[in-house]
Amino acid sequence: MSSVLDVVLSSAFLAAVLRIATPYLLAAFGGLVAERAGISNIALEGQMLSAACTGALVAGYSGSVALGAVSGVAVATLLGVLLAALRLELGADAIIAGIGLNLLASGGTAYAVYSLLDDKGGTSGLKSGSLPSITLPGVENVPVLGDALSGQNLVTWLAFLAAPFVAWLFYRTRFGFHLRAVGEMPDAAESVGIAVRRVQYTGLALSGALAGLAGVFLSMGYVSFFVRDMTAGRGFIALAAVFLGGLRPWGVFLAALGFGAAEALAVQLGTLDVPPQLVSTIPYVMTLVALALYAWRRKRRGRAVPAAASL
Amino acid sequence: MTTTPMTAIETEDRRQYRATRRRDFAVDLSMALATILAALAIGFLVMLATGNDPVRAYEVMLTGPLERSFRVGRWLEDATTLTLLGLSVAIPFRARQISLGAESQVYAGALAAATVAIFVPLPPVVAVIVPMAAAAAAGAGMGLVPGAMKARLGANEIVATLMLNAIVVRVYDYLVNGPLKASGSSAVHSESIQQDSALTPLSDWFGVPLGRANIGFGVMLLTAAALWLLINRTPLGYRIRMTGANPDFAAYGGIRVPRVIEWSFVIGGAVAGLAGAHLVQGVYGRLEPGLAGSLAFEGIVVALLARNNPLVVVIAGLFYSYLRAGGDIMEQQTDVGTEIVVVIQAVIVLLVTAQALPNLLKRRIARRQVGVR
Amino acid sequence: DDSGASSSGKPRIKLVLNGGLGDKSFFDSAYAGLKKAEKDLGYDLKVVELGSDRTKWEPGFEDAASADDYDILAAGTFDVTDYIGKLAPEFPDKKFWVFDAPVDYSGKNGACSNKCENVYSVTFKQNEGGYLAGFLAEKLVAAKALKGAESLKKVGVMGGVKIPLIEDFVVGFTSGFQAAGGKKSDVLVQYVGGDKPFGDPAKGKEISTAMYGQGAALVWPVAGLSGLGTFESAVSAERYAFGVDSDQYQTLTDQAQKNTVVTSILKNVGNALYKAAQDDQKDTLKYGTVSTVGLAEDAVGYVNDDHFKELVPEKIRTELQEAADKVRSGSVTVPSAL
Amino acid sequence: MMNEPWGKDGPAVAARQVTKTYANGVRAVRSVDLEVPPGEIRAVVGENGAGKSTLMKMFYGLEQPSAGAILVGGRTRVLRGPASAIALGVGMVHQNLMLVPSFTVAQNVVLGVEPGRRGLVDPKAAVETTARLAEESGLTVDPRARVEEVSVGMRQRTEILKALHRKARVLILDEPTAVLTPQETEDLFAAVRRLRDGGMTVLFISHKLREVLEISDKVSVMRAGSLVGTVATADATERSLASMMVGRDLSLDVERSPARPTETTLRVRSLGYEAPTGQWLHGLDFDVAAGEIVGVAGIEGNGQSELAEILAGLRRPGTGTVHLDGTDTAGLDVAGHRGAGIGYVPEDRLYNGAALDASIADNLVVDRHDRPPLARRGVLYPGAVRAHAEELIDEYAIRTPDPSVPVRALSGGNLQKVIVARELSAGPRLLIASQVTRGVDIGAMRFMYERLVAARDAGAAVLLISADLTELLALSDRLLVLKDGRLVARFDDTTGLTEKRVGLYMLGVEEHDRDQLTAGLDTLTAGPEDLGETT
Ligand SMILES: Nc1ncnc2c1ncn2[C@@H]1O[C@H](COP(=O)(O)OP(=O)(O)OP(=O)(O)O)[C@@H](O)[C@H]1O
Ligand SMILES: Nc1ncnc2c1ncn2[C@@H]1O[C@H](COP(=O)(O)OP(=O)(O)OP(=O)(O)O)[C@@H](O)[C@H]1O
Ligand SMILES: [Mg+2]
Ligand SMILES: [Mg+2]
Repeated sequence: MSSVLDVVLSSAFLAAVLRIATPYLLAAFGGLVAERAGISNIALEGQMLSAACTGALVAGYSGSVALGAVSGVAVATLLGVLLAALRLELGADAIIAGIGLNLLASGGTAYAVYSLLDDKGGTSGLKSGSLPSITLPGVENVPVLGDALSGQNLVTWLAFLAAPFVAWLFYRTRFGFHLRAVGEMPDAAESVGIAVRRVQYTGLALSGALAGLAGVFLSMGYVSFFVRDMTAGRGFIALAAVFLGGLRPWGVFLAALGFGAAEALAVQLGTLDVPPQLVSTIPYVMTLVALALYAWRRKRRGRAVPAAASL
Repeated sequence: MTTTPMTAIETEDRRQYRATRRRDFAVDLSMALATILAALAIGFLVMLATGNDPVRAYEVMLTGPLERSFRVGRWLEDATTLTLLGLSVAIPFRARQISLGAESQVYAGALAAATVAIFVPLPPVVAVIVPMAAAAAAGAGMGLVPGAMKARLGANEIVATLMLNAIVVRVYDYLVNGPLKASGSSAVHSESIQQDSALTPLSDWFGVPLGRANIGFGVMLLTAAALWLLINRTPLGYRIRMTGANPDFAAYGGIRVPRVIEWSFVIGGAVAGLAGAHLVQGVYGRLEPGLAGSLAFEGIVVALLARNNPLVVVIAGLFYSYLRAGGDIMEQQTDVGTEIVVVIQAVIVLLVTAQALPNLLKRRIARRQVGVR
Repeated sequence: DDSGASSSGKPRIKLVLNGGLGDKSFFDSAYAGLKKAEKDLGYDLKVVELGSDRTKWEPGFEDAASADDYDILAAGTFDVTDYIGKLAPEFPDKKFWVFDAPVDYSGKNGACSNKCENVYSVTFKQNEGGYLAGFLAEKLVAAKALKGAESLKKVGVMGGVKIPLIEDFVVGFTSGFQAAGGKKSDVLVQYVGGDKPFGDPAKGKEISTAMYGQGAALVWPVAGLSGLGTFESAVSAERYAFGVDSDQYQTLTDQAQKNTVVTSILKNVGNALYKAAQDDQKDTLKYGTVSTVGLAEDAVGYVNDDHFKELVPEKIRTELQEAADKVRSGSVTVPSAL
Repeated sequence: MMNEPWGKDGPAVAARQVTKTYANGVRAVRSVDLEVPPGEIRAVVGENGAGKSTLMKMFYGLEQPSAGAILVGGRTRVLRGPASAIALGVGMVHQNLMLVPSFTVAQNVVLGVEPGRRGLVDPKAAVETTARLAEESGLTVDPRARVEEVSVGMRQRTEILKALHRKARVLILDEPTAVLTPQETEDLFAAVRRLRDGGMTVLFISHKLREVLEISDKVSVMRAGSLVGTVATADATERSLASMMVGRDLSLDVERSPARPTETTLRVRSLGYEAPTGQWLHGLDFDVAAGEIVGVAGIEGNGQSELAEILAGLRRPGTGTVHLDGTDTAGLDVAGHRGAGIGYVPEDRLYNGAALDASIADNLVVDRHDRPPLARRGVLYPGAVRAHAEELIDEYAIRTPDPSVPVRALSGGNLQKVIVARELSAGPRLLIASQVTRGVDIGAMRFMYERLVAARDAGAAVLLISADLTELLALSDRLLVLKDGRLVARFDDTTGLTEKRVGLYMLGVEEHDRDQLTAGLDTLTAGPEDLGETT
């Protein structure tokens, strides 16, 4: 047991937590922005995937990592706008449209990679490079934390900046006010002349961009190539973090970070002689327990709202 | 004044209201078809753009599933599972509970059905029913967890169900690879179920090969009808509907909302459990890893497509399964690759709930009538 | 219509995959072998990908088998043996090749009612490849031959999922490692698992990183595309890796990553299928039987290229060669998980 | 923004041959011609569902006319949404409040026109602006409180402040006074007059004809979607307006025979309650007998809602006991309370009074859906539900084409009738009626008064809670006054009682002593059989 403790307190473990949490954080913030704008973004997974694919392909062909990253984020942004358009212009159900976009991204990326590279697996045959890692000067000298922080990818830093950014956006800016009003009471927002649709489009675009950044991290930071369906369900974990975090920026931050930590722990415990499938349930069991405990505590503190109203 | 006699205007209103309702229904129906056609047209363009022969591809996709009897069987078998899973989420959806838990429930159901059907010797007929009941019970139990967490603690059901899916799928995987794995087999699956527990294949009844389709199809139809009756013809159904419409109103009216929420999860879970039983007793005859494929997720599409109306879920399930089957046949018989098949299915899913067209048409009709008078 | 009878009169092979191409593993390898057969031997090749959704497999095979657009249907993995066992008797005029798993020729459970006399199965002794990998790994760490990792004693194996086929690699590895004098506890074994066990390179990288962190001098990924993450983490950890299934020194594009690859343990499904194609043309392919191929048949082996020679001292290379010969000759039997 | 060109002269707002048909076929407004010159306060009156709100929504761009033209500032305008109306200087206070619940009062007031620079919001400036505005207009609010936690009255005041804040040239007030106290209404009227004198045009909708006569310059009357006429306020009386509205003469007086109370139905002793948010209750003692209407007066937010919800079983009391016909209601859930014979007309019909997207028929059976004749042996009979609805629609004159119409499509007054119909038809032993006539037209109001009195005479105990003192004085046989969660006054005879006098108690200027408050109550603590439990 003490070895587990050693592992958990090591800087390598902390570094792993930061890495693993990066896509969760970004995608979860994407989900949060969309949810607060009143349109559930189930398409996080597809947006990540498209961004990952576009990023690797563009970087590979153009030789510019930056261009690749920007194109990846741009494609995911467009998918966010597309989701908003399907919902707002065509009146499609947001959840179904999101599922449809995920399917589209899965098929579309596979097709793009196959027709460009004649490889059904991914872009590993194309040299596309990674976004730079950043070491703040002097940060290595901080004990434990220093080693964990130094050399983290640019996107990881961005992911951690996303929390204060989204909090600032929501609670300090005019746009954030309008976004929250639109998501909570579209009629009220409309009645004061807020361009509800425009706010929702913008929110979904931002949501897509954040998810896109998460995707770009997967194919241009975590590893340096794209693999078919490489998001592997991360978009849905991010979605869970959105709700687990109570739809609040710092709550979502903690939830996504918690997922990162739990998964890092599962990875570290993976070599123990326990069936691997059972070890890999750790993050989810922990989440479920945390969810129950949190809800129980909140209930005990006596909320006025009945349970059913918290939908 | 107590009762005012009905004025001319009121009579007119009433007539017009009824006419509008009739018209809206007709418009809804024809527009549903029109949206599907529009989606197919976009798929057509996708195929043209990717250098495929769309006419041939569509011919194969749309007629393929009916061409051979075993393909019909494959369609019905797939639709059975898919519809049951669609129904299983439609019920909590009616109570406005966003349950994504069909996956955990179907695997729990499959495990329970298989455990009974493999290990417990039972007389004929009972051997079919008991595993199904066990599956329904296991699914219901798996539904009760997020249901109770939501109802009693207010814990978000989306998170709870997503987490439970992840856990159950992994535990299932462990069991199929470990304790329940058929001994002496290198392939990963359980022992086969006892002969008596198998759901009778439809082939036996119709005398033509119908693949793995079995009387589970009938069970599915009965389940849908029963759920429709439950929702529309029972007090519990009323409570579910009102809880979904406005939980505060329901609570004010004396409905114990937490109970209703739990029931909606439990009933949904039981139905998903039945889907698991269908997979084990009708389709595979044993446990296999990942046996539900992506059906649990696609059940959500089917439920939403049908606006959570149990009878419509059957139609939506048959429709969606037909697309799945047609897409696979298209990939086998034409040069259209799997990726493009997925893209076309995606386009159909994206557009199939678009309501803009029907609404536009309705508005146009309404406006024309104003103009006439 | 799906007759499409070969106008050229060439024998038609239909490769039906319960998964998809691009796995950088046995499906790709099978495809490559059959592609070669198409080119060199005059076959027609068609590929059907059924995807990873298991609900579609059995109907997919049924459809594939009942169409009249092939002469030989090739399919692989344990998951398909039951399907082929049922379909082969229904289509006695067609031939079936099953790779990586045998159909049940005994005809139990209703399958193979014609004793599967039109089915040729070929299986691989991946445990022998694992044995060599484990043997080499222990020799390398024992001799402190790996630059920058001299102080380390441990090695890692990263599997995709814990299924018998993958465990066969692992069991072989562990026995090879012990045969060379290593301790079993120095072999770290971990599985990727999750939603995409063979397609999540990010998770693969994370697990490899953890293994290097726990003191592994080298990691051998047996996890398809997830394994690609291993080479990336090997670069940042400045450690080593083995490739699997195909020569990964060749397929990787990044020089730094190439440099981490000591060798690749080959399991040559493609070669075996190519050979089957050759034999079939000569009418010498033994239908109704399973042929099990391993080191002796050159269906399993390791890459012995310049890079390998550069990294591995002469002495160890010789010892590895000797170990391989012993397995070949049968004087050493490698335990199996199958 | 507000500098869009206005015509030099001509009406400030006008409708020309405007018709509106909703998507479901309901024709709410029929060929209406209406002109309001600048600087006029124009009242619009009409029965529930006459189309007043619909017409106003078209002026504000929330609905688009199906035919005809809307004029603002003398010119024909195409208003695609509120934004275009706001740009033209139109402001509106909506009948159904349009506030963001999780925002504070101040945030709601400034929403859309937030103070601050470069895209940021200055929260302090928002609070200051709101506080200043509240002071100027006499509409007191707590700028920092979250809207979901404040009383309906404060929400209404917030909504008005929101419109005032925008400095509109045309201000539409759709029933702004329904939940205001008389004093607040006074203050609002003063503010409105000031604005009118500054050149603003005001469109004012109310069912309280007395207010209409007090504030407006002219009155337009609508009936069944059409405009039936416009009269100068000086020439109008309540009676004349009422008969224009309904198309025939209508008596406005409530005839109420003296009450004949019998035995005690509701017995409340030492009731205390600690509300998580909102008003606490302290040691309430009172009785309500069968056959009497007991009014509860008080300024909104002094514990009326809490009291009503405790009695209805929606909240659990902290201390004390509640007995209904001698049975302790502690431990009963809502269904138990209903089963014991308690009916409740909730104050906020949109929050929990109805399920807006459910049909009228379904809304009418929530408390009886599992009983014969609607359900038998676990089977619900939709035919019976429909027949039940048709009966009540008929009896309560609910204006709707069909029982399957979702209640969302009903006008406010008709929605209120659905709720009252449901609660009264249950034949309650105790009816708690909270703001029963809020937003209800005078015909319906009279009708509900009659119903309440009839229920009383049939032996029900009625606890009437209202912000409308006129209503309370007109209906109550006895009157209680709540202030800060305490009973401060009890009038056992309401004849001759004036609004002014009651107002003194509501404001806390005067207070009855404890003896008067508890005179004649049998046991002052809990009932003897419950003593053990409460200590
Ligand atoms: N969104 C809607 N969809 C369909 N019908 C509606 C809608 N809103 C209102 N109606 C109908 O239009 C008619 C007029 O409603 P409106 O709200 O304008 O009445 P009102 O005069 O404001 O009544 P009240 O005094 O009760 O507020 C009513 O019959 C109502 O049922
Ligand atoms: N008012 C209520 N609110 C919530 N749940 C309830 C309510 N009444 C009963 N239930 C529960 O719902 C479930 C199904 O109810 P029940 O078996 O009573 O249905 P039923 O017999 O078909 O209906 P009823 O007896 O009301 O006609 C039971 O667990 C029951 O306890
Ligand atoms: Mg109105
Ligand atoms: Mg009952």
